[in-house]
Amino acid sequence: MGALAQVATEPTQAAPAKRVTGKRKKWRPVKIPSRFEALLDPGFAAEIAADVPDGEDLRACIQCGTCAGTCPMILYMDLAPRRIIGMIREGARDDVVHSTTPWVCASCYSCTVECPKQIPITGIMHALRRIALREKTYPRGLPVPLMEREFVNVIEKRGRSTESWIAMKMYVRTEPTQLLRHIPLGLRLMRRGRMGFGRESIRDRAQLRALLRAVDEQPRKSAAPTSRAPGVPTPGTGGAS
Amino acid sequence: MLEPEMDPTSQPVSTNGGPKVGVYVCHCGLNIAGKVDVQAVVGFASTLPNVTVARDYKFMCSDPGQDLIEQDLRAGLVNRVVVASCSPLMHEATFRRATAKGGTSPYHFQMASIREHVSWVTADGDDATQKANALVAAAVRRVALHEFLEPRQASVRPDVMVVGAGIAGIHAALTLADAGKHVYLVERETTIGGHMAKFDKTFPTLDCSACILTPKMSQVRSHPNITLWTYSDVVAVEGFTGDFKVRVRHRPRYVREDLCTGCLECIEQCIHKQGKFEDEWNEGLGKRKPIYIPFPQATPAVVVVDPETCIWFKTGKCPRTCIEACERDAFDFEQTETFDEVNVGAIILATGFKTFDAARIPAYGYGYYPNVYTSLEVERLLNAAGPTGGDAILRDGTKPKTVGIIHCVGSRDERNNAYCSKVCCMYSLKLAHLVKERTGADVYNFYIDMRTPGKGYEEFYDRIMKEGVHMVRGRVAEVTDQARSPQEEGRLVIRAEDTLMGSVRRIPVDMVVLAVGMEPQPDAQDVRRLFNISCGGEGFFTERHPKLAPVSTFTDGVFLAGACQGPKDIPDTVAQAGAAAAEALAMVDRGYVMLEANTAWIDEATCSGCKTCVGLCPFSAIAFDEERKKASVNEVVCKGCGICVGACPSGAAQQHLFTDAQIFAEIEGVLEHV
Amino acid sequence: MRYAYYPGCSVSGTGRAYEESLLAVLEALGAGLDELDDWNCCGATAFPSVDEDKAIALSARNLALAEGRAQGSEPVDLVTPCAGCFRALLTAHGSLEERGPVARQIDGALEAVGLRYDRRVRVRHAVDLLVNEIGIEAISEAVTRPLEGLKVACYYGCMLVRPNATFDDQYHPTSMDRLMQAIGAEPIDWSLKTRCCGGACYGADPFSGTMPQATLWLGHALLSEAKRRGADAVVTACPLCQFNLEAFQERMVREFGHPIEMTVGYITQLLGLALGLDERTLGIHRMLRWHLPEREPAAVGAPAAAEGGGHART
Amino acid sequence: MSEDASRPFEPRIVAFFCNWCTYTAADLAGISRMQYAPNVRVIRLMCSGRVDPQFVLSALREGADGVLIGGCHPGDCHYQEGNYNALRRFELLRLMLRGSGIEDERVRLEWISASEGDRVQKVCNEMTEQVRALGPLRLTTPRRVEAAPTAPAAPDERAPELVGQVTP
Repeated sequence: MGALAQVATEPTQAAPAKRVTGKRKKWRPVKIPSRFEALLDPGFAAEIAADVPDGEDLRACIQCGTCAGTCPMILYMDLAPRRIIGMIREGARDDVVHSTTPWVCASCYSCTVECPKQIPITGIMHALRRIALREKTYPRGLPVPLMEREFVNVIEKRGRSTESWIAMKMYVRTEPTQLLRHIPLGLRLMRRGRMGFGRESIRDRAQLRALLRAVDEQPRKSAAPTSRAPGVPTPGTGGAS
Repeated sequence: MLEPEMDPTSQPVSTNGGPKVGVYVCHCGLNIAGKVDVQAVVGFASTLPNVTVARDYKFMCSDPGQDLIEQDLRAGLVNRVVVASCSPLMHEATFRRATAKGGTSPYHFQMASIREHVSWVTADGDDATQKANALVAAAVRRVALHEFLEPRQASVRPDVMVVGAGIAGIHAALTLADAGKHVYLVERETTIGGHMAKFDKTFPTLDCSACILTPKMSQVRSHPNITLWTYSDVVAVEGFTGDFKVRVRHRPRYVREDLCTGCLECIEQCIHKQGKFEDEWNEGLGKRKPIYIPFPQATPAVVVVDPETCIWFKTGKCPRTCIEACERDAFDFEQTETFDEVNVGAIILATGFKTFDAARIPAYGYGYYPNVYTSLEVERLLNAAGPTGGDAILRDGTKPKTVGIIHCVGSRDERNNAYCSKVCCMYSLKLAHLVKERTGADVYNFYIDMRTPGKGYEEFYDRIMKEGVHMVRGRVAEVTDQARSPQEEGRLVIRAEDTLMGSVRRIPVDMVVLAVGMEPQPDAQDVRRLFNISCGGEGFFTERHPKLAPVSTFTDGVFLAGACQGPKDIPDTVAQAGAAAAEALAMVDRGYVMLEANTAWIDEATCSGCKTCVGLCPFSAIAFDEERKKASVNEVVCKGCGICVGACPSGAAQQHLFTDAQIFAEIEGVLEHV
Repeated sequence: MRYAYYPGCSVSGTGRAYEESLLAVLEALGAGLDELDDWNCCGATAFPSVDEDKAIALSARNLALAEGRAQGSEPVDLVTPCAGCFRALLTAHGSLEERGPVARQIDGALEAVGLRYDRRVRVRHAVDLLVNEIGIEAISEAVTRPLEGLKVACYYGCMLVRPNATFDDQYHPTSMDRLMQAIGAEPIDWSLKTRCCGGACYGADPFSGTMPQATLWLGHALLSEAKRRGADAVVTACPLCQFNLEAFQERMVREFGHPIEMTVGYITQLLGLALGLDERTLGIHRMLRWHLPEREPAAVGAPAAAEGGGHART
Repeated sequence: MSEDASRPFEPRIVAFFCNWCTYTAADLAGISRMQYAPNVRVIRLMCSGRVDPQFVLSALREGADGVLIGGCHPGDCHYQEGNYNALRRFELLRLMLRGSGIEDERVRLEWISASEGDRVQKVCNEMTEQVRALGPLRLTTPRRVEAAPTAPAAPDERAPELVGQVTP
């Protein structure tokens, strides 16, 4: 929870009672990194644009901030969606792929439908998650990436998800102590027949596995953009550590 | 003007000798030459049949370029001209004139559009050169078949009609009237003045809108050269440039305009003691009686009865105290619609705009939260002649302590209007100033980008910022009454990212002002059809050329002024209205216009008398001689569409400049050399 | 009328009561659902974050299975009660219908396993089915015990109308409100109808273990606003929203104060009550909390019920 | 005129655009620098109502693989109803072409207003692709491929042998 605790100390809304402390415990410097052009990846925008339907529209962003204003999760993001779009456009690849923002995104699509330039922001967040998983730049403090992996593994193997199993596995792997907190709720649900430990599965697992394999084997939808700055060394990454 | 005129001193170069075609390929700087291999096109052209001269030049439309054509014609090297350059809609007239100056018919000319149709739209240079060749070949084949035609002239009616009497129409009408032309000024509303009459102050000088507008309004009323028709609209337009026949409908006011003196005694005496009905002029913020005048300086100062709400019209039972109150017997409850038909030489459209309907953005809660206003409503609240006498107060009568002004409502938004409405930044600053001045409220402006290009505009922005108005850079995501803290309780909360601060803010306010953008009038499409002009994708009327012909339209004799052509502020509108008046004046003052030569004719020898063409002609230009069983075209009425020609089963109907032979030649040309 | 039915994983688990009440209500209204044989998970929002193409393939398999029920050239209606599954199926159908490179890829993959999808499925949400197929009028005629005086906050959540709204207004949906009015309840007017509850964010994890504070904060905002507006209950059309809003109320209160005790039910449960169905059939015993204000059938329900009953005799 | 086997087939499309809407739209496409397939050759007419079915037949006979007719949207005709005439004639023409085994995709009527430059681009690209997919047009009557005589003959001499006269 390290990353979260850090971002959550900067609430700008009328924050929940517990969070309004009014004083900062320790002075800390505000970091505003300067960026050399050599550290930017000019091909990043094209890379994202190619990976998201209508992703090309991100170039039309006018930085109005509607996405951030409408975002229910903004409080917990290290970079506002607006900044993510701006940074993608200018090629601040390293910061963006390390950001917590795509992982905090609730996929509620508010930004996508409210964006006056109709940029598929949620789709871009998903694309960023894919990159971060591929390149292992996802924030280590958040369990979301692990959970998504776990979820996908279960679906690929069994065809259906069983909520209780995924949750359990998650807690065991990340915060075993949290599991204890949820035992009472689990019991209540079990008593009401809403939770069990039987694992769901489809019959024709072989077909599903073959289908997913076949997706990989089909000719790719488009060649991935090639231009990428050669191994950019980056001082100080944005977001989670 | 750009009409071709033949040099009267010279004799035609050749009318019956074999065709000698000159081909002139334009580089247009790099616009064409950057893509098309101009030398190759010239080389290709010189191999074509009938071509005697093939040249290229950097800018054919320049004087030296035109001189090339003239010299070759005069030297007898050529007697037909093909220019391969831009679109004929751009420079056809120019080159026809050059051809005529060379001593032949201006119509011994054909243009090949290798810029708009080739170099600008083709990715590959070789493809472009090929396509240019094909178009040149087609033009060469076609021009050989061009007949010797004389330009036609038509006389122009001296009067002008101006449609719409906002500031644009008023200014155009006064300009023309001052020049001695008679103007028919038609206004749909009961008063002239348009949107400008609703404003309190104008930016950036903050001079009072009424103070600068009403003198012009009364000038219109009293000008001997202006016939003012309010509460009227154009219902039909016939004819063409120089001679339009316009039918105007006058709606009944139930009060005779010639008798009413505007004493307003009748309103006082109306059986309704209080105003009861939504007052459209005040954007529904005030109430009016069934008999009313929109505002004290309304022009003409004539009352109007609204039959929808008047008890007499609804029930037939009313003592009609209004009639008794009138000393001049101006009432006429039997009035009906009347019509006028006038002939004018030119028409200026100044039909204005409407404001964006803020309810189309549900996130801002307009029409849902009572304290969310549009900017036009606030203009009325701030206006001394408005429903509150100039007090910026909320619907419950209290003064707002905090006001949020949201810019770009409906503008710069793909879901609504993608364009920038141009005026909202400035008027929002003006409203911020006025609201702050009148109420002492804290004012927040939420903007995406501030756009203040204009004389004195940036200085005004500067001044407003120094007055302490909060400028928050961020588009508002939502206006809500959901309270998350005690100070938000019972107020409206504006949620937006302050992109400069880098955080999302929730700002509780008492009043929200939506700076709505400008949109085409809802009936712009109907008006467009009526006057035979076109609209752009966003619905504003399209000018003939965005830079070089900003007040003309594709229909000769119809001009544009003001916001009907696109969002504009008052200074721009007035400037454009003046320009439109000048263009119209230039046309009617000369007294004649040149007409296209492309009329239809019927070859009597081949006409079989089937009458197919007669019924098809949209302009009833074809007469039929029952005795000789032959149709004939009245070339004065014919507008040159060629519908009859396309339909004639015997090939007897033909169209000048678009004969079957010419088009077959063009088809062969585009296909032959690919 | 019978429709193809895609339940989705959540409805088969924590959302069992949703399925039970949906089936009962439809049966009472003369419609029926046939569950797709061997359907698979829709991929939720987690799968596209890992592999978008495969996420589409998952839904494509379900769509292909549904299309197998087509008779003639008529399109097949595929009904799902889960808003998350609805969005996944709809998105997949949309990308396939564009017939771009992705569609070709998926078509190829389907073919490789002997499946085929000809884009002849219409993806419908259960609310869409109730409002636009069965109809508000038919429902109000079938009401026997109108929920007079019950104030409900209709909560649509994110994915019923986003990113694509197929059957209701994207910004200001009303179909659930109209359904509630039809059964005599009074929908409250609030601005958070489509604000995210935080529940669907984490790949259908009911425990919200991934970011508890964020999820609780969003849920708390919704419930406290519903309470502030005087709602007796929040109705949902999504198993994830329901669970998220219902199960963590104690923790929300511990975290943010402001006591909340809010009944959060499925829209089909309230419909069922108004249609006179038995509470057990509607799975109300499975809810963690259920406190509707006492209704006095004789005093409040009787006249209206008599009226409703009159209509119901067809 | 090359049907050289070594070169891939490039369709040739003749377009008849009305002066007021579609031709202006094509100009707008140019001004907006919208790139599209170079296969379309535009012939300007004052009105789509001027399009004589013989023009279409002649174009197909002279080597065009497709013909595109562009006019104002219904109700927007500069000459009030020329585009309706075009539509009526087009329907008849289409029946006739079907009778001769010419695919529908080869002859197309489109309403494109002066503001729809992007539509010109879209339609031209689309049609080029469709015709490319259909392949070259093969007529039973041999096409005229030789160069035309230097002074083109009168129109009545070239009445198409493919089909007879058409009346609206």
